[in-house]
Amino acid sequence: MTPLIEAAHVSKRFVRDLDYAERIARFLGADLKPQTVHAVDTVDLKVMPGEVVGLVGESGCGKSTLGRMLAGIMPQSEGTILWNGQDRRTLVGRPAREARLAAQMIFQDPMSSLNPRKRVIDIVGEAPVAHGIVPRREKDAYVAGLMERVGLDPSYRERYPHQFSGGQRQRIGIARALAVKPQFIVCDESVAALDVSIQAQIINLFMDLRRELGLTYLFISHDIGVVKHISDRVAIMYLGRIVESAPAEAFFAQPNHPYTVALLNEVPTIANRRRVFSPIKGEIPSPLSPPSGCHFHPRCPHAFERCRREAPKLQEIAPGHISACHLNDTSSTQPRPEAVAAF
Amino acid sequence: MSNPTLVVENLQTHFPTEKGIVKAVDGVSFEVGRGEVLGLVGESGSGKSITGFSILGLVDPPGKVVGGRILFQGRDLVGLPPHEMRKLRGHKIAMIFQDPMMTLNPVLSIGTQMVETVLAHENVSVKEARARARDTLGMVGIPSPEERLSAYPHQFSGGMRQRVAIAIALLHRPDLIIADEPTTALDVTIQSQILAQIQALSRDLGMALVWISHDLGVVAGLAHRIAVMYAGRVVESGPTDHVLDYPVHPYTIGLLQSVAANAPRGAPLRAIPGMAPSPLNRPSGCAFRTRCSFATPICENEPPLDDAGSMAWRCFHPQARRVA
Amino acid sequence: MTAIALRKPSSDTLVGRALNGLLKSPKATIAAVICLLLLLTALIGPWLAPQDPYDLMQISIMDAKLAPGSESMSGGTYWLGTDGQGRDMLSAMIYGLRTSLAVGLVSGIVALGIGTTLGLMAAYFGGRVDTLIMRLVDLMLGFPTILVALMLLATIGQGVGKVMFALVLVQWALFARAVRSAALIEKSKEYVEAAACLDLSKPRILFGHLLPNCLPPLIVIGTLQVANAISAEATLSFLGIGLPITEPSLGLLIANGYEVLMSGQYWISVYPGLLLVLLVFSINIVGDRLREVLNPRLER
Amino acid sequence: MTVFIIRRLSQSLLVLFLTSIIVFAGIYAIGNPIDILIAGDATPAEREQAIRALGLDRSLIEQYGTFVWNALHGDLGRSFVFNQPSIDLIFNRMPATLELAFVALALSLILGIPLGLWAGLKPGTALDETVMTGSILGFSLPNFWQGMMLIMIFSVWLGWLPSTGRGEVGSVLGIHTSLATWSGLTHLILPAVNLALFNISLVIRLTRSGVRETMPLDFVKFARAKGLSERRIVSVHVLKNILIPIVTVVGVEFGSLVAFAIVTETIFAWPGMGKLLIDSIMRLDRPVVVAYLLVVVTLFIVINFVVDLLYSLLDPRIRLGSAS
Repeated sequence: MTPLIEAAHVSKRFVRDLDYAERIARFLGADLKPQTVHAVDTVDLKVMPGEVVGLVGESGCGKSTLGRMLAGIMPQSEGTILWNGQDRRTLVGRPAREARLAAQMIFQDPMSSLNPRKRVIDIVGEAPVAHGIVPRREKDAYVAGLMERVGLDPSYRERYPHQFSGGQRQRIGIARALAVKPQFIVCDESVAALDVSIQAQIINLFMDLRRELGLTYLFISHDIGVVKHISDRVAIMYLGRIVESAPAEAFFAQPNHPYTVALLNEVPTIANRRRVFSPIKGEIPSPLSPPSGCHFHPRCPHAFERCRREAPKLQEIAPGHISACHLNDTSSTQPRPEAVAAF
Repeated sequence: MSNPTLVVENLQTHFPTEKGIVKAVDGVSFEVGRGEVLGLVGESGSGKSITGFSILGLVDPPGKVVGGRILFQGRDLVGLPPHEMRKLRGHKIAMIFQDPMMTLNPVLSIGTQMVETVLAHENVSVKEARARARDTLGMVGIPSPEERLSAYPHQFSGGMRQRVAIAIALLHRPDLIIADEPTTALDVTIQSQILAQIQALSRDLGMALVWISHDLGVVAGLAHRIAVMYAGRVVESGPTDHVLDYPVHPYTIGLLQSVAANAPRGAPLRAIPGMAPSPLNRPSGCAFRTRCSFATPICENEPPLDDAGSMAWRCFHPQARRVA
Repeated sequence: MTAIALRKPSSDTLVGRALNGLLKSPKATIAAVICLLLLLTALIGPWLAPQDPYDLMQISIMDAKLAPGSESMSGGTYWLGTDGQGRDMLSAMIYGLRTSLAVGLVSGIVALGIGTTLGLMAAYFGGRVDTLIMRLVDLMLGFPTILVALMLLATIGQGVGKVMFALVLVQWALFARAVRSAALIEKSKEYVEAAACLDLSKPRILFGHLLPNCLPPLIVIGTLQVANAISAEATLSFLGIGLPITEPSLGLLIANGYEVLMSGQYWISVYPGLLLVLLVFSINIVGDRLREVLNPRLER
Repeated sequence: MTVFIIRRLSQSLLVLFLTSIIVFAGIYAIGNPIDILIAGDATPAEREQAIRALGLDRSLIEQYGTFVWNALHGDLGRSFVFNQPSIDLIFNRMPATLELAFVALALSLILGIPLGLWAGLKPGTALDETVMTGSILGFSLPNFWQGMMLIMIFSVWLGWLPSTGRGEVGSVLGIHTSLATWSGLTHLILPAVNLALFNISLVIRLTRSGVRETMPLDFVKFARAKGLSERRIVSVHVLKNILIPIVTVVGVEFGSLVAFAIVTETIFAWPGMGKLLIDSIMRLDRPVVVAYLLVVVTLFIVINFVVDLLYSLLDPRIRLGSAS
């Protein structure tokens, strides 16, 4: 089966060159180098039609950048993004535009993701009219229909974003994305800014829409509980790389990578009462100067010499379960991380 | 509890605005004892942070504590003259804020910000104050504390800044710490480090801790007792296990059912319908009744405070069901 | 929801928000009314003024330096006195107001147009274009406006058009900087990314989405700059390098009274000065209130 | 920090270079330079000789080179009117202008910062309203008219202070200044106040808006939670933060003061370089105008550079380099 969308060896680098003053300073002996951030470092990710892939990671791990590249907002520095098996950059004309519209995004901040100077009817209706998806005279009815679908009262369509609550604004953002009839939606921390009770409503909406419209999602979140609830497959990123990916059941039942294990252990859950926190040590390294070899080695309780030298490759450890850890190559002499009870 | 460190009784903090009086806190009661951690839980706008600021007398004008009592070691803090209040703040009662990037003054060194805190309450030499600052920095797990004293906040990561803020709170070994979502802005692994630190410190130093949070998971792991707030009131309180396993108030039940991690994978979540009422225009009686599936006409009246053993709630239709 | 219902519908649009805010402050309302009255006076000035002060047939040197309230040779009353040539001060002031307002408004609006275009271009294209435009802006703003205008006029000479040119030259950079920084902030917001994701055209994003969100600082700076331009023109004219003597603005009228101020004929300087202050003060009060209401973060 | 200095230094040099080109273009390229550089009553033979002597028959680039070379050696031409090097004229008049500008700057800081703090700490009160309306009036008053009114009131009507000229100049610590004598002081008051009024208003507004933006920040609340006195919070935490923008703007405004001294000096017949400039423009004494422009531009560049250094010293985020 062809993936709906696939990232093949995709990287994103942000390079900040030295300006003239810094070059003079370096000439005079200052220790300055051009800064390169490997926000996303040679990532492979396939999303099958109808699948929900959860992408988990801490801040600065590159999960949002990867999502933006898949949504087509940001060009990749290297690698290919395949839409239905075809390199998206080779598409021209009508198919290119259709592919662009078919991938949409729902953002994190329900306030800044809506233009404050536009009414709901224009926020939702502008793009479908501009692209000829609906004739201008049907815009009103079309927007009303979308608003109903996402659970908003259509009589509010003349209102401005500031007149809605956070949850309602997120619904407007969803209606805006649905208006161009997408097949694939990137949700970038789309429920992170909402209260728990509102979060539940929006998650339910996502799942309803998936069932009714056959949508495919990339669900980016730092909230493992939400990801576990909604995803068919989970991928976990650390400093620009995917370190583990597996079907959700296997991912939570038998996490393999020490980082995954640490993360799952440390997420506070309601089931874990009065527990003793046993955090992994160290700070999240700056993506400006990631550690050598396996990026996780300075914080890893099982790190050994090879981890410092060599970056582990992703390899399949069970059907559909891939992980990038040198421990998988060694025999049982190395201690295995313990699976967790909470998830 | 025989001699609680802090007793809050029917606290009311109101904000007069052009559009009417915002009753941000409208009848909050709870107590915390020595060495105890109370989790004060609620969604945004429930009044949990304002409660915290009310205890320290730090409510921004035009907000004002208009009713109730705040008994700290038996002494009522409501109506205490400002200079008396100032003597307690940072000395006997300390606070930790939510956003570690914003709580430290960017143009003053860490040392300055710590030393001034020591000198504000104790008549010691600058040298002594600096030594105390250094030791406290070490206590919260900051490496090479002596050098770090001359550093500025921008040279620290978010997690480290929060440790510095905690160290400042601990400088005088306070009897009570109010922590207002201090780990919300942090990543999971860093949050876990801070939680571990706080847990050890509160156990070792025996202070009372009020931990304000929207995250039930964090509170579950840390708190001895939980108080759940909705629309300016504590609607339910009790020991952590009781509140999380056998919640009584329909709001608590709804909140726990909304947490995705609690529900079976892929099943629709049993979300609370609607949204929290505007603080300007809360329903009469029980503020939750417009979203509550158990509501009856009686809920238009003020629900009384009921209790059974260590549990207390404000509801005409208390439920008894296992959620988790 | 109820909080929402309380809002007046007019506060949704920028103009509605500005008007609502103005009307809430009695001080700003009075100032705005004064501005409108002065504008009206300037518009219908020739019909309002007792005499045409520049028609030599209507003035007489015999009436020179008459105190306020004096009677003219022809029987009328000079309510505000006459100047050294025997012109009715009131009429001269009405004509002066016309010139001052025209210079201020025209130069302000032209500067706004040029500055906005360049600022948006800088923010939108980035890179070299941005660097070039912003270096120019820095250069312009690095020098006090009065000095730049003074030097320019000392080189190219006097005239209404030249003064306007000088004022546009010293003002456009302010607008360019404000628009650019507002546009850069807006550009980083998610709604712009959303518009790009929806494959909307670049001009549509730039003018339909970005520009409307950059308007508040422009309105505020625009208002304050009109006041500034009027003041600057008066200063230049006072120094004798602004407007020619044939088209006197309020500044030139004040200058005419400078020599005789010490000898007691205060009215020739004081009244046009008061009118100038009233005009500039009122515009500034309105501008200040607009800043508070529209709340763009500006210095001063 | 090094990078910062290099960047500012190179920018300054660029501005100086651009200005020299503009000035050069202004006198050499537009119009006939002979009219500018040679007195009008010269005979044709004298003109020929002067053209060769001045190198006006050579290429523009060569001429620019000569211009810069001479300028660097302090040769900016001779004044037609005074028949002496124009640079000497400027330097003779400069102390009077700088004195005026410095006193005005001091006045605006001494009056502006406290008034701004006062208004900013009590927003919305009658006091705040008065100070703010006053400051709007302050920068609405046209400088020249305001000067005339000061003369009319304090010299003509009340007869308290002299209206024009500079009084006796005394010497303090080797600096010649009007501040050292009574007559000098009385002559200085009106012009200095006139020049300062606009800037007082500016500093008031800057300080007030700084205070208003800083007071609600978390670190101020945290400082209160530490138990610091309000006095220390305002005088250390808030003031040090708003001093950074104030220093920047005030530095730039010093340039403005020097420029606006042109107006004040004209009205009060203050013998500074601004009055010299206006006189020279009126008498078409162009070498003096050119010299004034280059000297003032150099002065501005030096001031801006010093301000940048000061700024970077005040702000640890620049001094130590940003962490993120």
